[in-house]
Amino acid sequence: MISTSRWLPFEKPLQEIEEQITQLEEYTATHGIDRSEKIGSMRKKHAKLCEQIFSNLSAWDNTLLARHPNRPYTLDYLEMICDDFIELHGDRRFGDDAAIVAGIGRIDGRSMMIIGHQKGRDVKERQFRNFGSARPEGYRKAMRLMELAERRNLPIICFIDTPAAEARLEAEERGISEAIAACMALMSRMRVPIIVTVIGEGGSGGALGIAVGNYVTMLEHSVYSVIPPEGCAAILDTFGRDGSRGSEAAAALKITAQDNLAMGIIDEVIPEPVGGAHRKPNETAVLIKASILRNLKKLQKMSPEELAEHRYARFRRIGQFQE
Amino acid sequence: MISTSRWLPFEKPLQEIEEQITQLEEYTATHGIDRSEKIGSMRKKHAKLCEQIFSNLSAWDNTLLARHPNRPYTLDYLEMICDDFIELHGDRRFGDDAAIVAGIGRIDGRSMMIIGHQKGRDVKERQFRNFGSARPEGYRKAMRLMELAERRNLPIICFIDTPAAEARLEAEERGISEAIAACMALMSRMRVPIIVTVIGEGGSGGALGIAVGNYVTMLEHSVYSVIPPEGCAAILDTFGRDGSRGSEAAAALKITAQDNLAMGIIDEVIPEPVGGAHRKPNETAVLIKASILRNLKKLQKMSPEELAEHRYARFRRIGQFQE
Amino acid sequence: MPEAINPKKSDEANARAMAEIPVGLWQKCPKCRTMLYGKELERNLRVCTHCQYHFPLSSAERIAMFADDNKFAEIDADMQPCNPLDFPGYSDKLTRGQKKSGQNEAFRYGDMEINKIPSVLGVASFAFMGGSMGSVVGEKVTRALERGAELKRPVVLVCASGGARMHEGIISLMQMAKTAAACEKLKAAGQVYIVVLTDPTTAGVFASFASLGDVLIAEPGALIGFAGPRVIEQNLKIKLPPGTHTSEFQLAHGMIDLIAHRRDLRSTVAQLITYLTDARPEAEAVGIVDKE
Amino acid sequence: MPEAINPKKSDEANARAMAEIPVGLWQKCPKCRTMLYGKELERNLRVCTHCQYHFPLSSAERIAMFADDNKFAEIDADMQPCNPLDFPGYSDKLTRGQKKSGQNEAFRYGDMEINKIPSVLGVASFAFMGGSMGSVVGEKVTRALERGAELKRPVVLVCASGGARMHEGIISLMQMAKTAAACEKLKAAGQVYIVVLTDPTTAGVFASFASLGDVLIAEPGALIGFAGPRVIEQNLKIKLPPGTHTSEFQLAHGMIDLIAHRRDLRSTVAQLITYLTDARPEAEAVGIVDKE
Ligand SMILES: [Zn+2]
Ligand SMILES: [Zn+2]
Repeated sequence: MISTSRWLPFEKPLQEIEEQITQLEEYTATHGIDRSEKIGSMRKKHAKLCEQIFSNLSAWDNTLLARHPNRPYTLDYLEMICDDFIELHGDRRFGDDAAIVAGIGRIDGRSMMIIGHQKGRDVKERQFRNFGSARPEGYRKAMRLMELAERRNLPIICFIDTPAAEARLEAEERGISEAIAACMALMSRMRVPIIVTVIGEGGSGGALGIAVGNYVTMLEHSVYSVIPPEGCAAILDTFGRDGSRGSEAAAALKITAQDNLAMGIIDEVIPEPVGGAHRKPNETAVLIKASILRNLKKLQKMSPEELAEHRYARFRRIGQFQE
Repeated sequence: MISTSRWLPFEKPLQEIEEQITQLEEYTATHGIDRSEKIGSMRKKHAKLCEQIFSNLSAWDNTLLARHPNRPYTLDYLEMICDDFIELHGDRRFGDDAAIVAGIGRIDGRSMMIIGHQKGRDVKERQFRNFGSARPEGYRKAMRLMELAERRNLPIICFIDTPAAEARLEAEERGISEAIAACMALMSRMRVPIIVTVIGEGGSGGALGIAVGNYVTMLEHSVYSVIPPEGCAAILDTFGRDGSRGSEAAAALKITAQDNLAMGIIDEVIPEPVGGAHRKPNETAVLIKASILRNLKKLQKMSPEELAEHRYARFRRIGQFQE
Repeated sequence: MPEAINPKKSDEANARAMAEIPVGLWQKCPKCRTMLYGKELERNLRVCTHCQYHFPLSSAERIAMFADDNKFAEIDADMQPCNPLDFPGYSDKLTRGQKKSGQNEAFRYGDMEINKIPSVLGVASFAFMGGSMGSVVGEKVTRALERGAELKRPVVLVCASGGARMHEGIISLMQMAKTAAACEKLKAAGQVYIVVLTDPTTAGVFASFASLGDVLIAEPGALIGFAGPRVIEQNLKIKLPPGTHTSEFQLAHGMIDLIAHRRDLRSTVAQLITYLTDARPEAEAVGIVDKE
Repeated sequence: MPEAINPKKSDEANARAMAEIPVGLWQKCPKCRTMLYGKELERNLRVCTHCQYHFPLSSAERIAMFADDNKFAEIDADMQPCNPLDFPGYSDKLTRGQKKSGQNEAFRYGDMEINKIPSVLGVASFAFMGGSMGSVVGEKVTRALERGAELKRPVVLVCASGGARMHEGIISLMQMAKTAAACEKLKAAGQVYIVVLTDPTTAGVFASFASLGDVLIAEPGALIGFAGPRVIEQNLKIKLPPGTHTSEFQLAHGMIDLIAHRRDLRSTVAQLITYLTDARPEAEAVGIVDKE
């Protein structure tokens, strides 16, 4: 039975049915009168409705899903995907950014350098993870470990899940712009396979900073955008400079996995179980792992030079104009 | 006429004669009686004495000379050696360390990457230059510009003049150890010529951090030591753990240019004008420039690979043990 | 200084070139509010004679500033933006931007000689939609950098931008990775890349190609940063100390190499390029390329 | 976790090896002052059972900790220090250090297998003149790293040192550059370099080869830093906050990768080496060397 503590607006109909089912079950239990037939039919109804709702989600619905507090985060997936994971810390310059986790993981008995944004579950961890907003140290830690990965010929696997890079003054003082730019530049010339998966929020430069891969994939309900829809709505006349019109901006910005696939920004959409990744984390992890291994297999046919050229060409192509 | 505001202990005899000469000159001026003959002979005497004193300086005397407040600093020499110098700033990570200056200089019509410690003259500048004690940012700025130099095939010229690297907590927090280590490691594999000149204090790791050259030279009265003599005296029983016995430690540590040459630590001693560099900065600068160009000529015969191998081998040799 | 370099000459060249651009008789300095006489302002390279505020320059003025004798062979001038997302209102914005700036887009690039050294010059126009980077800007910046790599020439990019152009959505974001990769290609070719940061350079542009120069030079008092201070104050409901996100702030924090007054800008760039190119027989470049 | 890795086994191996080393019946923990029974302390890998203070280990104990079945082929064991500066009192100090430690110098290195992977292991002995780096330590560290580069093997260096050995003056300082260069050589050969920082690792050692590992692992509560806190407080006449210059402090400031309790140290190093070596056909290493 699907269950989740927090309901999103578009899940309202599901919520009602689930509550009714619960009532019927309690009734059965307390009065000993069998309503299992009714329950069974309602379950079918629920499944059908769920199917319908999640196959017709708007860009905004997906934005909310991508930010769902129960959605699995990088470390949740590593737990399910990796045989083992040794987290490594520090940029050797200033600090260790908990908003980006990195280390050597074993997937399918093979070593990989794994790097991903990390959000927090409870209030305390959210603070500690800076809500998944990476600071310069995070990108510099990533760069240090990517260079180790290249030297040891380890594939680099990145998980993207951030609202945006940290923009506070401390981040500015330590060069958040330089850190993002340098990390993208480094990734562009890496001589090992790089596979990127957007698992939640693909938030502008903060996401792209560790997302320059040979293959970039997105989970079905994740989003990838140049700016948060609310932010876009708040500054454009088109949306009356009204931050509450984020849903319109979300549609206009074309931020869903399908949109990104259609525009050739990503190479693959990884389907999520009906109801979203947070309802069936394990199933989702299995699909992510399969996608990574499948794409890795393709990339392993390439030489180090070909890998770098392939990645460069992949991003070089992007852009629409008339000559 | 030699003149300097500050007198070192061993200069006492010179001071007396100079004062006498001044008196005689005033006497001549005021009473109109010609004492020029006497003055002339005293000048000869002065010159002779100066010759004697400065050809028999102790390690401690040289330490004091190397720290002499009037001794020319890196920027003073650049002023005299370079046709032009464009200082570049910043480590692109955290800050710009004024204790290490770096930039592109033109020497003899040729471009070079010049990097050196910088001390301050007056109280305010001393503070600003952190007394020549470099922080992590200084070494990281140096590394950034060395990599540019390598890409553009510019020789790297380093001037060493520091009591020691900064050890305060802020420096520790930002990895002063890593910065020094990484800079030495980088220099060891540079594919361009690197020429190092110790112009004043060669203070332990803070000095060596930018002193890994194909050729290392020292000004006649500069010093190069693993630890400040006073510090050594203060912690060793040999000197009664008495910091005031620095002169004995200085002798024991063999820190003079001649000592370092004898031990094969440096390749050349650049003579200073009688009385020390601070008495004739221009003459000293001419000699430094000549030395740099002479050594550069030798290195230019080598290929990039040979340059790296030559530098590696140079430091690889150093060490005495029995097998 | 080698005699080839002559800042005076360059400034005259600038002045000449700028004299050709008509301006109002009087202009008020937005910083110190002084009324400035147009011609005098031109003579002073559009820098306020009282408070040294650097007025924005047109791409033509920037080109005149750097290119020897204002000789500039523009490339891809006809490249036109489109509306890939069919984003509401974008097409009109583009038309207005083109009218306002007299350019097809917010960035121009081409070949020049500076101090007689063949180089690639790219200049942004803040006047065109805040110099924001969409497909055209990203493509042109990338081509400028790739041209430098192919022809083994230095590249000078003069930046002025509010960041990525959100009307092209994710496509504009991707221009950050595309241009950053091109910077790496130029480096791999052993070439020199000089960035000139002008008011303002922020967000997606500062966080990509504008931060990756071998030498970063800023005009005084320019707004430079990831998120502008106003954005931060609004989003975080905090008050920032004065002077953050400026050229001076970035210099103090080690992010840029120099601040150059507009009067010295050309000579500084010319010297850097001269000094960084003379030493190196281009045969060597190959060696470096293999190395990367 | 691949079955080859078995921390339990390794710990037994350690315990076995350590049991062979005779110690006093009772020892007092310098940190929490608890009296600890010798055998129990041994079984706990010489970690205080009350406050987790990590007692210093001998080089033999360190070797037993990392080398499979305590098999270690030491190299250059006979290398002897001399007194190049004829430094007063140094020769006697050396003799005493050799008596006290039963070793010729403060560093030992040789071949081992860890988790069946042929590797180079080097261990410092703080017992010998505070593990300070003179010619012999510098030479052995360099040879250990060069051996890894030549034979294409991972290198594990266990550090414990007060820094450069001032009795060898400038010669000891130069060992910093020599060892740092050797680290670069190992990297250029594409090999893995793991550093284990133990109490204390400071000054000239932390500022050279000890900071240049691909992975830096520290034992808990170790003193790690450039200048020790006492030195700073004396020289600058200031009071430092508690907890600076420790493993935990360095981790918080991004300078080290991990802190591993002694019980997990071997398995952590073994896993890292296994994971970092399996992926890579050594043919590839050549490719990387050319690249450097
Ligand atoms: Zn004004
Ligand atoms: Zn205890």
